[in-house]
Amino acid sequence: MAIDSGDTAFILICTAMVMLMTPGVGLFYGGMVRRKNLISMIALAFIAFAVVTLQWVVAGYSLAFGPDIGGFIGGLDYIGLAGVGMDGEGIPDLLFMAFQLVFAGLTLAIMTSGVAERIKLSSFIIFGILWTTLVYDPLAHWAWGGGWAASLGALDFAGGTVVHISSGFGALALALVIGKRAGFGQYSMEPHNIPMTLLGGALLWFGWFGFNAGSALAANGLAASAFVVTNIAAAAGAIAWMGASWINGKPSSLGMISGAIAGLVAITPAAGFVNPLAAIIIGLVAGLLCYGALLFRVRKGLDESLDAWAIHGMGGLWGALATGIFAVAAVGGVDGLIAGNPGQFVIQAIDAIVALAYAFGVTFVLAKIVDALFGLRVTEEEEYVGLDIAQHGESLSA
Amino acid sequence: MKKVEAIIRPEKLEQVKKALAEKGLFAMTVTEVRGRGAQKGICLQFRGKKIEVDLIPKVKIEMVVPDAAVDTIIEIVRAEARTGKNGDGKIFVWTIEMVAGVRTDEIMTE
Amino acid sequence: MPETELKKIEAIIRPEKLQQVKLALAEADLFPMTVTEVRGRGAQKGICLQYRGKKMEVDLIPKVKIEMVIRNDDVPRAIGAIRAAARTGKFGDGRIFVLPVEQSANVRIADSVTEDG
Amino acid sequence: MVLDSGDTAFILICTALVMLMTPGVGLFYGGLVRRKNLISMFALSFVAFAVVSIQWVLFGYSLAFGPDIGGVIGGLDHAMLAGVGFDGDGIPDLLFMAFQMVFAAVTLAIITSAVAERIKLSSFIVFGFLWTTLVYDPLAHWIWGGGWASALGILDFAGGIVVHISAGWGALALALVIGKRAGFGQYGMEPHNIPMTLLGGALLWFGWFGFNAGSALAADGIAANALVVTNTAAAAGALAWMGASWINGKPSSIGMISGAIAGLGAITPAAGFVDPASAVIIGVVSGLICYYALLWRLSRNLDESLDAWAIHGVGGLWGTLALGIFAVAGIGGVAGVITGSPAQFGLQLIGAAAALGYAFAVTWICAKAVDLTLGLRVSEDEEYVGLDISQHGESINA
Repeated sequence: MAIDSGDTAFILICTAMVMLMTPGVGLFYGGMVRRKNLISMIALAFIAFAVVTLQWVVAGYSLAFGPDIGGFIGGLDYIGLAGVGMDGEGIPDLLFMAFQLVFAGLTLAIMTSGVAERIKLSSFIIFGILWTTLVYDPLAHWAWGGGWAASLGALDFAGGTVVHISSGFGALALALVIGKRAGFGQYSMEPHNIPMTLLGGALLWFGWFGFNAGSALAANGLAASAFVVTNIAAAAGAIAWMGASWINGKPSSLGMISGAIAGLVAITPAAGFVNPLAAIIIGLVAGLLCYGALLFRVRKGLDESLDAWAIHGMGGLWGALATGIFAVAAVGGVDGLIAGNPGQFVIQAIDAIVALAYAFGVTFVLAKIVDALFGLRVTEEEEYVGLDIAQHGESLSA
Repeated sequence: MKKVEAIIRPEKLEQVKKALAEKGLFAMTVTEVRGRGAQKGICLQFRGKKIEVDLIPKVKIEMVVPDAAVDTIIEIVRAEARTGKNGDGKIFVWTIEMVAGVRTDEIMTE
Repeated sequence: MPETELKKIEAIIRPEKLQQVKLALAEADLFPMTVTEVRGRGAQKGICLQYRGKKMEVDLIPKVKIEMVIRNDDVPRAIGAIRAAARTGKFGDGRIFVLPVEQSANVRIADSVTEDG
Repeated sequence: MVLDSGDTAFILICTALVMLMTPGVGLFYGGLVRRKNLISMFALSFVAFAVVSIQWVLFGYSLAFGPDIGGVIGGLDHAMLAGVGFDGDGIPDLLFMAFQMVFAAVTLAIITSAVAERIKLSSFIVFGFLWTTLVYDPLAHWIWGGGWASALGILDFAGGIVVHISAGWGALALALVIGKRAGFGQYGMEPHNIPMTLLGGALLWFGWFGFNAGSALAADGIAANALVVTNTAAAAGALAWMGASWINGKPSSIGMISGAIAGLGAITPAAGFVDPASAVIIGVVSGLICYYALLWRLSRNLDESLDAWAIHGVGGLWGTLALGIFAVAGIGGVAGVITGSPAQFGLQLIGAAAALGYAFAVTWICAKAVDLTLGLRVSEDEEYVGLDISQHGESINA
């Protein structure tokens, strides 16, 4: 169980890169809201990261990665990081813990899409602690901590189920509970700073290499393969969404970067199991599917405001299934549907559907509870003047 | 000629523009401004402390039109931009003595 | 009309012409001004782009508004300078409005109210 | 032929760093154009990255690094990444492929300088695909893929010829074909967002460590030397350009960051062959000649709008020659003029001249071909309202 300096160097940097994704989400979302809520949107990402950091070292890591209890949750053996030390298998246990921490932090940041421009900050902090404890930690345990999904053989390389299905469908439930923004559907709420969204997208694309390649937990051929398919799926998703939006009008840059994120999401569970050509297909389908999901959401008048559901939820769902379709044993040791193993596809479908239902259901209940006790939403007047002033007492160039 | 200056809620701009265009009132200049009205901004309660938010983002529409069109503009802006709450805005009317084109040498005076 | 009567000039021009207009006005000894970035559309209804058979109208095109308060007898000079510097001959060159000013007070200097009767 | 986890870790991260340079170019250029074209400028970099990502895995990598055909181009043996696997010499072959891919992508992004504020997006995609195939891939093959230039002994550590001469002189040819921006020379087109350009410059400087040090393809002493000379040349270039612009007026921050990029461009080919003292000279000279190249361009009324030619083209040319002057055998195994080996200088001159001529001519032909068939340029009205609205249907603060 020696520490490998190369692997350790790699995962240390990957952890930092994934950390950068959280402010990346803040910038990505911040550019898409109205000017009066920009600071709030970026701040929410930081707050999510800070809250989860503490939750994770106190109890979260143990719930997710502690000794298995009934396939559902981890025990409290590692509470307060007890027994998580400088030794480990290839990389220090502490580093593994930190690498998992930045995933959990990012996941909560993605959820802020569902409550953009109307969440009460204090309620968000409470909701965030509850959500990470009762939704993220169990899901991480199922897939990666030795829970039932892992025993079943469900594959999730870097978090298609744990991160993206959970945050995407969670955001949908949250949006249903908190309700639409005032004026939604009556007048347009145009993104006010697209370059900022593009910058956030750049940081996400960059950090995603740490997210997916780092999930190999070693600097080896598998990491290189994950890196390559990640980039390919992002590029394919960007081109697909841009092309689809081109047919309906202009090839928007927002569509292009959204497509890249959709491709990145979809390749996440599959990154350690598929080859580059499958990544092109996964990315193209993700770009088109998520674009369709977004149009569906808008048509239904659902105010899941910044499309975590359409992009992360649906992209993650597609990626989980695609892993079952395109996996080849030569890459990750498991064959999928095309390579003659339809059983894997069925396992992926079961895992994805259970995770989806659990995330949606529990998020809905948690949001209802917080809403009943504290109120999730700011007052009408606070919403009108914007959360920057109402929640933070700050504003841009005031 | 008169200049009509309307300060309205930013989110009402598209509606107002559209309604004005339907009456053939097309030419306008739009500026993003911040302002406060007689009701002294919006007062938020924040843990017992009061925060007063004045200088709220607004949009200013300026249109120079023949005197006869002023009433129509006021009517349309009121119909489209009104929510009934404080902060719907104000409309001012100015006298314009002369209009000069830049592209052409046209000059219009009273 | 007294020669000292004050007028406000409001000129809406193309943003890229601002530099030249500023220079031309300075050469005409008309220096003080306030400049605002605005968006506007004129009577010719914006610019219509053809896009794959679909039409897309771009109205509210970025413009610059120059405001200056000057003496009545300077008005023709100001209009002349702005026109000479800002004209391209194409739609969208802008417009100049002249408004009466009832009173003008210097913020720095007390008792400097100019009022005309 | 075993993998080294330290080397693999290092190159994985370097690949991600170089990826970040592409949006870095987008920010750098985006701040230099007028407000109405900012989104377009930023989006073009992403589009370049996505297009090249797909081109590279389909056949670009094979054209550049496949088995040599007549010293000119690689064969199609590695098309669709056939035979590019988890194994490799020190690092996985897949990783080497990915590292080369991000170089190809940033090169196309640099070229967008020439067509800023007037390119038709669809034509740029077609042009980019052609250019990478017909200009970048052959040049990469000549120098790095076992082509005639490497057989002669022409050296290019990290892409002074392949990336910077090709992008810079290609941009000049492209600018001549597409023509000036409407109003160029008649009124000022001031950069509208200098902090954005500085942020882009920061990402470039940061990413360049991956670019140059990573080109050692191992985490070793050469990588450390490359990192040190890279930083030294950037600093020297920044100070030199700033000083030169100080003499003519104010020391502009754009001049400072442009000088840094000029120094970085010039040290790129030489980073594995020269010592830090030479890097100071290379950087200072680069800052000065690129500055004067820019002034010359303006005096000739050439609208190579954002100075890829002056900075990358001229800086890369100087760096390629400087390698022949300052190379020290103790570092990269090759001596230059100063250490008594003038022959290397002659070789560098041949390499630079051939690449320059090829890149300029073939770019010109590609551009003409696209212009005659599809039209490179947007209509006059589209240019006037700006590419953000006319090409993407988006605008800032709408």
